[in-house]
Amino acid sequence: MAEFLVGAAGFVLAMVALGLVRLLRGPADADRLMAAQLLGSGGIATLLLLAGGAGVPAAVDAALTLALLAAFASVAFVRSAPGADPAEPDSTEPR
Amino acid sequence: MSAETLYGLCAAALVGLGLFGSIVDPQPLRKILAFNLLGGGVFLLFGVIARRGAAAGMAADPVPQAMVITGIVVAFSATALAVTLLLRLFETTGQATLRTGAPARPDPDSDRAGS
Amino acid sequence: MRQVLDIFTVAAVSAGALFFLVGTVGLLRFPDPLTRLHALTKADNLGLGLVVLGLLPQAEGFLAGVKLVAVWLLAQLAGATVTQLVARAVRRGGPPA
Amino acid sequence: MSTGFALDAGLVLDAGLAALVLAVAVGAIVAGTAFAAVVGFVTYGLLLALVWVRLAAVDVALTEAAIGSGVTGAVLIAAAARLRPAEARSAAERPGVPLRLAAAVLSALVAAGLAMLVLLPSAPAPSLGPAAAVHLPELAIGNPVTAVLLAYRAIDTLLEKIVLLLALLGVWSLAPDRFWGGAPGQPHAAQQDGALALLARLLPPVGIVVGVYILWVGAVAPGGAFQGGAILAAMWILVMIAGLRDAPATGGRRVRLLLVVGPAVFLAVGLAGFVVADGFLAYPASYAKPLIIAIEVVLTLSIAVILGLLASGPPGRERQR
Repeated sequence: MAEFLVGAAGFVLAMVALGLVRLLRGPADADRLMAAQLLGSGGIATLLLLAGGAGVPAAVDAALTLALLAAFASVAFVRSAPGADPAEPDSTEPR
Repeated sequence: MSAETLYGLCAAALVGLGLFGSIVDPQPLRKILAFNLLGGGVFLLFGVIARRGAAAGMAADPVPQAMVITGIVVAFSATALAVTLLLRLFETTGQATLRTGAPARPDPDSDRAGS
Repeated sequence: MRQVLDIFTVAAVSAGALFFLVGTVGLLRFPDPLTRLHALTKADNLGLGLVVLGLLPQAEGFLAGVKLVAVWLLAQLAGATVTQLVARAVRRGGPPA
Repeated sequence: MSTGFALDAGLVLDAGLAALVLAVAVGAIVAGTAFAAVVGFVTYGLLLALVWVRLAAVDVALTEAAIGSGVTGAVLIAAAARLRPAEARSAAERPGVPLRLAAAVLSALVAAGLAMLVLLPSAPAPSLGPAAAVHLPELAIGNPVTAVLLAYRAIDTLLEKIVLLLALLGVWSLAPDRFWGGAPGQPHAAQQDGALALLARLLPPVGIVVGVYILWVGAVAPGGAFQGGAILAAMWILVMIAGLRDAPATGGRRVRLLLVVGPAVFLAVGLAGFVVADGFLAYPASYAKPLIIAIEVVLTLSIAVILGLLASGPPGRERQR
């Protein structure tokens, strides 16, 4: 079982690594963020598989931390993009 | 080749890359970023040394690991300070350049542009 | 029993890995940002979800299993939020190219 | 089931991961825009966290995931977005070919020298592991990294906290005089509904539990004050970015107290070591573990507040009195 899990971890990592082509090519910033997001999910999956396969149970805690912070980059992006109205367009809140 | 050697070579290349980027790239933000890349490489070298020093039932020597943890925290505080300096430079001059003699706006303190 | 659980693990993890493949292909091949976002969510939700499902029988004890599910739920929450935020940013930036 | 295949699968994974880290690093250096470079750097941090797990350094992986990738990434992304108007102009100041060539040669030499060190290791490999293991039972701390950070090399950790405080003072001192003591930046527009507000309401309670768990488990397994504090800081930053709570005035008494309580308690325990134990930062044998835990708890609080304020930037408003 262990070798299967390590192999699966390598496969998932290779898959999401291919997605990084979007990081270089773009074209939009949103596409780059998507590639980073995909790598984030893939990285979490890889850590979980390694925790089981390579016998490092604490790797689950690292995955937990990554999952907590998975949205961080995108949140920083949408809240600091210049010219972007900070309020969401369909927000009903009076300003 | 063992995994430690692989990561060690990777770390050496990262240090070279980061050094190159921090010298050559004209944008200060990207210099900061390249310097962090370099730092990552140095930390990784420590990790390889720690892994090779596995002893006494530990999977890796704890002392280099502790130094890396301290290093990551200090690198973050230095990065935050550098980024703040850069943003302040941009606010006062309207530019983000390290070129000497770049024209500055008059009376920067009374203006809050860029916020 | 052990063997049945192992087969279950192999099947679910393989299916999850397949969804990561699908998500990557979609991210690379789909023509505009919103459809690419759609592909991304498949890897986020189903890929990671199936991997976690597959790992559950291998978990040592109840609490380890709870932690695995918590990782998945957190990633779900982050994925859903990011998808919303990025989609809005794309829409603000005009019609997708 | 052969174990040979398991080793091979692991080695293939390691080779792929190392290549991937290098590829992302090259991408971050050559990327066309600063934003692409920063997103590349965020993924670099994430991949490094995986590498740390492969190097059996999960404590470092946790730190890298929380600080290296998470909080640093947020700071750099925000900066890249703010600096975009100045980007084209400053990117045009690319140095000439001779300088670039010289830099390339220098970097290649440094990398080659380090690679030599990696390929020609000293045998036996130097290790302080046995020395660290000797006193672990006395300390009753199961995680050797925590023992190094808070007992053997506690002075490093104490000084590192001082560095964090100095960096924060440096950031604050960049504000115009009239803003001293005010709240950082401009408040983010509040959002009562929408995806971001939902995330900022749902995630922090979970994040606080996880942060405390990581702190607590640090005594026996990977984790500790840095990692827990960074997670708490990230949750606080999220709430501020979403506009649910404004950043506090940097001159407020509560904020200042939280900033110094960790280093102060650490220093007080260290000084008490002169009286009740063998010297500075020595712990009386039977109280080592409770003392270390107490120091870690207050340190976590201070680290969280310092990191959160570092990420918020210098004061940008006059202080409300």
